Amino acid sequence: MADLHVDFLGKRLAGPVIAASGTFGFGPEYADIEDLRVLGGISGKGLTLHGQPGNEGERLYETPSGLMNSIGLQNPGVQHFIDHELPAMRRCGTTVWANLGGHTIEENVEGVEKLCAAGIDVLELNISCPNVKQGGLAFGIRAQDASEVVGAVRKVCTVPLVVKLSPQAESIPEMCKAVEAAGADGISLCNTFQACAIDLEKRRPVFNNTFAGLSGPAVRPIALRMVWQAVGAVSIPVVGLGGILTGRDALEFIMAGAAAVQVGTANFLDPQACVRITREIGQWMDAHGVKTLDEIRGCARN
Amino acid sequence: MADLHVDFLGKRLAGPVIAASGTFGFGPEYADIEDLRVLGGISGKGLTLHGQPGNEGERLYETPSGLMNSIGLQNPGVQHFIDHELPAMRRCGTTVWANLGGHTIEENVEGVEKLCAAGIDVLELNISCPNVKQGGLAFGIRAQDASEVVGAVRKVCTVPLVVKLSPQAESIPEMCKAVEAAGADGISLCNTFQACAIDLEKRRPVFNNTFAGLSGPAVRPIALRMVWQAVGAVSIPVVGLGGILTGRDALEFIMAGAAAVQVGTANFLDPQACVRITREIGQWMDAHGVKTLDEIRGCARN
Amino acid sequence: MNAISCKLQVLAQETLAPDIRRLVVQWQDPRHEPHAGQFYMLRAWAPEATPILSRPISVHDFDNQSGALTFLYQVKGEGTQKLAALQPGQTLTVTGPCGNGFDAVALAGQYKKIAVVGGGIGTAPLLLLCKQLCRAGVRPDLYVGFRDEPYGMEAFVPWCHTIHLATDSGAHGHHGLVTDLLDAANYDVVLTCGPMVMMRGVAKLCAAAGTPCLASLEKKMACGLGACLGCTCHTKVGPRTVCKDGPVFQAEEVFD
Amino acid sequence: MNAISCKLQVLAQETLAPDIRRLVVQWQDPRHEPHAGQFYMLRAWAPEATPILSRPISVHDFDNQSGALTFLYQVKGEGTQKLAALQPGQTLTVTGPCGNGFDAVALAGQYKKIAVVGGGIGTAPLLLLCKQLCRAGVRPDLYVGFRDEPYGMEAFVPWCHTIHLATDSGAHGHHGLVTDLLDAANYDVVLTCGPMVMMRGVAKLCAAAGTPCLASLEKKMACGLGACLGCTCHTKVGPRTVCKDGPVFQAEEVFD
Ligand SMILES: Cc1cc2nc3c(=O)[nH]c(=O)nc-3n(C[C@H](O)[C@H](O)[C@H](O)COP(=O)(O)OP(=O)(O)OC[C@H]3O[C@@H](n4cnc5c(N)ncnc54)[C@H](O)[C@@H]3O)c2cc1C
Ligand SMILES: Cc1cc2nc3c(=O)[nH]c(=O)nc-3n(C[C@H](O)[C@H](O)[C@H](O)COP(=O)(O)OP(=O)(O)OC[C@H]3O[C@@H](n4cnc5c(N)ncnc54)[C@H](O)[C@@H]3O)c2cc1C
Ligand SMILES: Cc1cc2nc3c(=O)[nH]c(=O)nc-3n(C[C@H](O)[C@H](O)[C@H](O)COP(=O)(O)O)c2cc1C
Ligand SMILES: Cc1cc2nc3c(=O)[nH]c(=O)nc-3n(C[C@H](O)[C@H](O)[C@H](O)COP(=O)(O)O)c2cc1C
Ligand code: FES
Ligand code: FES
Repeated sequence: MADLHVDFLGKRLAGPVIAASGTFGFGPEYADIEDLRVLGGISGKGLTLHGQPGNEGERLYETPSGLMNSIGLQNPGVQHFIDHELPAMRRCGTTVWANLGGHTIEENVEGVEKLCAAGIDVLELNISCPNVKQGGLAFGIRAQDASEVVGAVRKVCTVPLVVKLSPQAESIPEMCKAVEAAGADGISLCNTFQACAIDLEKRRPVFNNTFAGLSGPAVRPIALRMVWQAVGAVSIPVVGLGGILTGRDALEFIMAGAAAVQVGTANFLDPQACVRITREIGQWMDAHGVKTLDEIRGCARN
Repeated sequence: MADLHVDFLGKRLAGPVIAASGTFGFGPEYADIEDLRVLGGISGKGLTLHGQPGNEGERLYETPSGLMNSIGLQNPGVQHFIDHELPAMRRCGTTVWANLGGHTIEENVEGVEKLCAAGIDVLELNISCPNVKQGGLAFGIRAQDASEVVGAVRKVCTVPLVVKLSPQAESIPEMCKAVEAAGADGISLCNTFQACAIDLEKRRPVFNNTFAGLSGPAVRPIALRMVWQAVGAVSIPVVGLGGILTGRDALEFIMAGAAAVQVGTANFLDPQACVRITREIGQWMDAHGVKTLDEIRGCARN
Repeated sequence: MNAISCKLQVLAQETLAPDIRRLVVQWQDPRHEPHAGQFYMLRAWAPEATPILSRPISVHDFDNQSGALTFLYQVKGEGTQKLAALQPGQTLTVTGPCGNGFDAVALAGQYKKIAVVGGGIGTAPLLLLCKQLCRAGVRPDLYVGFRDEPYGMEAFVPWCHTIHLATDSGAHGHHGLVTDLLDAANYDVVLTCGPMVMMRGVAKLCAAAGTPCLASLEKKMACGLGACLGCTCHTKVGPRTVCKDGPVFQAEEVFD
Repeated sequence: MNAISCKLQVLAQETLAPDIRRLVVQWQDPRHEPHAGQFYMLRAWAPEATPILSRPISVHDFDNQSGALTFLYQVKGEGTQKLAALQPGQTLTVTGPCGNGFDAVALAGQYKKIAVVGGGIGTAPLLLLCKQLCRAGVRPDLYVGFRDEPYGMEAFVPWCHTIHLATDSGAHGHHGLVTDLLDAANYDVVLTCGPMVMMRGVAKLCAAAGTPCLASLEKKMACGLGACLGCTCHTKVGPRTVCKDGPVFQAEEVFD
């Protein structure tokens, strides 16, 4: 049987599949559905320092092989998470990734301090959030803006710091280099793709914010391209995600050089997706005589 | 019956649906399949000044609701087009859009001069092509590069100049403003999305160039977002495309403000797609008491 | 009582009205049995097939002796069309039981006079509700509204004290709204499921009469597990997931 | 002779071997009749359904009296699986006839001794070819190779002068390659369709013998009309579309 573990920034992940933020609650929701101990980790719902109620109006919309969402970062806030959700998340038997996205640098710094003090395994900094001081332009668009927030967070982050990139970044390679230089320990990408849908009968956008985030199999080939670019741009580990639904999909990301993968929308299509994908990766490896993921990681680049 | 015509840069288009470049040959290929006179135009296969044989290796690959292609701009060259393909294209009974993509500014300028002299209705400048002088970075990534090529072409272009944007542009709004300022009469977007696929058995990218272009329904929500942004950024007409397969899809683009739409990949899924989509738009308009496209163009923005 | 995900076999599928189907499947996990007002995410198609999301459908009936689990649903779009194509012996994937549902034992313990008010396909979750209330000692009064032709009513007869019917067309029962028939002051509690306008009307009557009211809501759902926050309802006590905190809410918390 | 796009009705579907089907549909347009070596883009699913591309399948047989159009195909992946699910009376969308095909009349006029060489499912386009050659006055010699069990051979008997069979397993006919059987010097022209390795072998024999050879190629296709340039073959005389300039090429132009 193939050895599926991943050594990731000093942690030993049981497998290469991590549940993606915003699609898996904080973990316990899936506890009776699949064995969470085979996962590489769970990235919890994106937090903001003070919590927020999320968006009004439509939040979900189906597109060809894709899903649009406009949750608006509904979350209970960092302190509530620490007090109420984190303990149960810890009991899931896998690494705890806290996903944080603040609207100012200060909020991010304060959130990271609290989370690190509370005890998490990995801090995943979501820089797709609008930066209120930059007129709402997300931190993740321009390398300079990302650099600033990552640099500030780095100073206070005592656990591995993974920066989650937006596909709307002006240039993926430059963004990757900037966050590496600013002190990121790893990169995950990508977040959802900014997209639009219009309700013909209402003659208005489906979502109150006009745009919403697209995820799912539809975006996979673009996400894989960005992961390929990221791996080529930096020497820190890259966690790949975007539309992964099968073990074969995940293997494409790993062969492109991803250290591990995350699975988001697929959890809705199949609530056992994370465990199934892990199993399918193992089956492919067994069938091809591949003993460890290190044997094939990045092999498509040669 | 709804009036489907579109007044576009001084031309009267019979309908809002234009066949997209690279998916419709030069038109005659579809002449026995559907009545081309109901189309708004045909954008021919992308030309380069001297022609080129295109890429080796895989050229097509299916993805969830999408198609990847790596044709590599195979084309017979501007002069061959003028001598051999243009006459038949003119006989299709719709407007002739020559799609040109050169590898240097000089090539683009020379191509445009020849095409305008030969007699075309619209020049669609494809700036997704790699600019050899910029180390292969496409003209369509940075606003400054696009500005230069559009400015140079503008001086010699005697027909309406539509600039076709790449979704890889660093910023769609800035790119739109730059090409408008440089003299574009209109904008079309978007071209294919840079994407990647890996062949697990070969442990190599499917395409020789590693990346290829993704099109089809999968990208539609992202393309619609970009069209929405473009319409908001400029006052010249915007032609929307990306994944349109039905009349309803096309109407979303028109309600977002597109002057007209193009249909590409859908021609492969249904060779009568252009005419069917035109008909479906008309049926929707009739069912909703909409008499002209002007009544609904951009209505979702209010 | 958490949700699980598994494949189930179809026992039967029946057409009750042109667009109404009754689907019976074989539930297999006695440790996770559904109760009234809960629902399942149904998927009769592969993970990679369309539609991308599974479809939430309420438990219409459940026989904990045989494990027969019944859904009553309206064929609307692609998802329910694919459900309607299921034949006995075929399998589908389900996730559930989801949501809080109605606690029939507690309700029957606390309230003696119970009205159950349904509209159209919103009657689907009410059969098991009436059954469980009846078994817990309170035979409820049922008020139901349909557009034109009622369906599925025979099944309610043994479990209800009275059945009051209204139709928009006047084809059967009262010609008008089901809310015309309900005097909320006669009841200790009102339990309702149906179109939002109807439930809003019921809530208003209950508020005026000071009668507690529980309403079962619907929202688009992705996970059904409280994990995606796609189905949030902004209630007076804060944002709540319809799939996990609901679908049953105090009417006063969700209606003005 | 250009391609058209239309819906056709299925007349029959038959299983010849575990993974081999014969599908008969009703062609309706006498102004666009197919000839040997041409193919159609088949789609037994909606434009928005998967797989995204239609599937190219050669004309196996065509009866211009009745319009019965026959395909012989191997079930490989999702596309051909969906074709295999077609039942008589159902419809599918086709685009065609596509490609240059073989000009049987010209060939029979120019050459007196013709060998037709096929391998596996590559025999599909050869039936109509043999028929049309025979009707044009030359009864060809047929050379066919299969892995193990041949299929569809009865239909060739009336139209061929001799039939030479080889199988990889030796279960039938010559134990070995079909190219072992062919002496290209005996023929004025060789026409071939099958796996690339086989056709390359045939081309080599023909080149050595100085015998002209035409080969029918396969490439992934999107449009089938010469419009997308997805199926380009880089021949010695420049890039050519397999779907429109081909699928039949002079072997010397495409093989080294
Ligand atoms: C908790 C819950 C319980 C339900 N129980 C039943 C039931 O017992 N019987 C029944 O007939 N219907 C029930 N519904 C509604 C049912 O889920 C929808 O009719 C169904 O999802 C429609 O899917 P479709 O693909 O056929 O239609 P489409 O209209 O194509 O669906 C498009 C999208 O809208 C969503 N959607 C459409 N209608 C509704 C709706 N009313 N509520 C939530 N999402 C919707 C779909 O899930 C999908 O995401 C319930 C809904 C919820 C939330
Ligand atoms: C001109 C032409 C004529 C053909 N005639 C026949 C025929 O008469 N009978 C028959 O059984 N097969 C024929 N083929 C091959 C047939 O098109 C493929 O077997 C079929 O497309 C496989 O589709 P799938 O979805 O079942 O398999 P998949 O393997 O899932 O297909 C994946 C992709 O590869 C393409 N593909 C797979 N195999 C081939 C192939 N051999 N050639 C071209 N593209 C391929 C598919 O079209 C699709 O784009 C022909 C191919 C061409 C180009
Ligand atoms: C409903 C939903 C909610 C999401 N919420 C978050 C979030 O809070 N923080 C975050 O970093 N990403 C969030 N994402 C993005 C996913 O984590 C993931 O990056 C994206 O969906 C692409 O992966 P996928 O195609 O596998 O879903 C969310 C995605 C979805 C679909
Ligand atoms: C096979 C193929 C070839 C293409 N060739 C060109 C081209 O030569 N020039 C160009 O500007 N766009 C080209 N495109 C892009 C299309 O014109 C269109 O911008 C893109 O496919 C998105 O639209 P769609 O989703 O409707 O196909 C090509 C697309 C495909 C699929
Ligand atoms: S549907 Fe995901 S939280 Fe309710
Ligand atoms: S398949 Fe499009 S040119 Fe051949």
